[in-house]
Amino acid sequence: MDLVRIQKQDFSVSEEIELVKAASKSIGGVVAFLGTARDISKGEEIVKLDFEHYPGMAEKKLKEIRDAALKNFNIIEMGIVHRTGAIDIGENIVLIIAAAQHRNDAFMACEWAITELKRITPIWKRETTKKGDVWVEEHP
Amino acid sequence: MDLVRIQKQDFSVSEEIELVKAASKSIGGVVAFLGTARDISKGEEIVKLDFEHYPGMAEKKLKEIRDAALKNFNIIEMGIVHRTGAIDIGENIVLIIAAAQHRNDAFMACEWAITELKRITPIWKRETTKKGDVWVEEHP
Amino acid sequence: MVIKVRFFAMLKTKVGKEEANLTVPENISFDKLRDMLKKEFPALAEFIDGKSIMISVNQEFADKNTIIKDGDEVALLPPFSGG
Amino acid sequence: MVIKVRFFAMLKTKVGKEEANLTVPENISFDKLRDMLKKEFPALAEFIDGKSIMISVNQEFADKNTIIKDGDEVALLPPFSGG
Repeated sequence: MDLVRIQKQDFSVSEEIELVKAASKSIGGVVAFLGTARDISKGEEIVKLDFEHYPGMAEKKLKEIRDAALKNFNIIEMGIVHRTGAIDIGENIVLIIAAAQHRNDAFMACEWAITELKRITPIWKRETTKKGDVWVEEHP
Repeated sequence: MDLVRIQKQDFSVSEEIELVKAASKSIGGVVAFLGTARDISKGEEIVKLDFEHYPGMAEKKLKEIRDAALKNFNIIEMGIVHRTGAIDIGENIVLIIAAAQHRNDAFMACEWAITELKRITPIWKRETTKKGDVWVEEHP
Repeated sequence: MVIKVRFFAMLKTKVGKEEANLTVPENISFDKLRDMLKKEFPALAEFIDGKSIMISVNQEFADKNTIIKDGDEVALLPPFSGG
Repeated sequence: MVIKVRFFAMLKTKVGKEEANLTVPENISFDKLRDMLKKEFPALAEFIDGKSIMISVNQEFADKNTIIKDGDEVALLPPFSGG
């Protein structure tokens, strides 16, 4: 399984962590960020979410994020999985896992990577509320 | 299952996250720190680890950490699990999960909680190397 | 020369299609391409002018210095909201 | 009055036991208790003097102001290394 993926189906956080941990026995700290679909956005009740991505370019950007994280932070491995398509409230959206010898490096790399993902990855979220659909334009 | 526990057996990161996520549908960002047993410590090859805790006091301190995190950070829920007894290389040691509406709060609370855990929780690690056993005295 | 133009998310809705082929002059500059896109897809003119969208060429972010070649894939990317 | 003293990790190894009952005067101060512990468990004197260990009373961190009562559980805690 690829460490960096965009997929329709859900993922297992435990399995993704095992995939990342397989890189080295020197891993002592793993930090995972899991983004989930929450029921309220700017005071509006959300019914469901839909994600669209630019196939090819989105995957390429995620791979660039992993490469840059491995280069710029003292981490051993990183995995990134983002879902696309329809996502219900409470479901998983995105997972970023940073594994390092020491926890500080893992925290820094994970936090940087999710910020960078939101900045450069061509993925778009449509929120369905009781009033209708809207493509989300701002960064949260 | 209690959100804050010390136990001999391994835990599932996915199941622990589900336990924390059950608190609210408004959770949008979950940050998990997973500490694992690495094979090298200060240049020395580690064969295995053993953890001892002060039963009662250690659990009390972990609960205090969760209470303080819920009070001082803008998070919705926190879970803390620490293993005790013998732990092999690569295995899970500790898991801290912080769940919030927004990711920044979850990152801050999770990072604070693991630092605080190391500072105030009466848990001790014994490293077995090829040269013998040693109780670890310093904070990493 | 002919390039392919792709639309995503809200822009796809505005234009009413996912992609279009566009005939443009050889050696067209990036700025000229922006102007042509506004003329060809007037529904998007305000977004292109407002600079709220990014343009990619062959799946890389493009800017004034990007050279557009025959067969290139150009995409109009509204603000991202992944994660 | 009698208190229970518990030892953990490396201190348990040094003393060679997990716990001990210790008879101490009524109204003993925290500092006096430290002195008694050093006398009673000489193997631990250097750790208690070096301040590298913490002392808990009834599973709470204790200090100069802590009052020790009959039946209390005192524990000598070497530096923590959990996490």
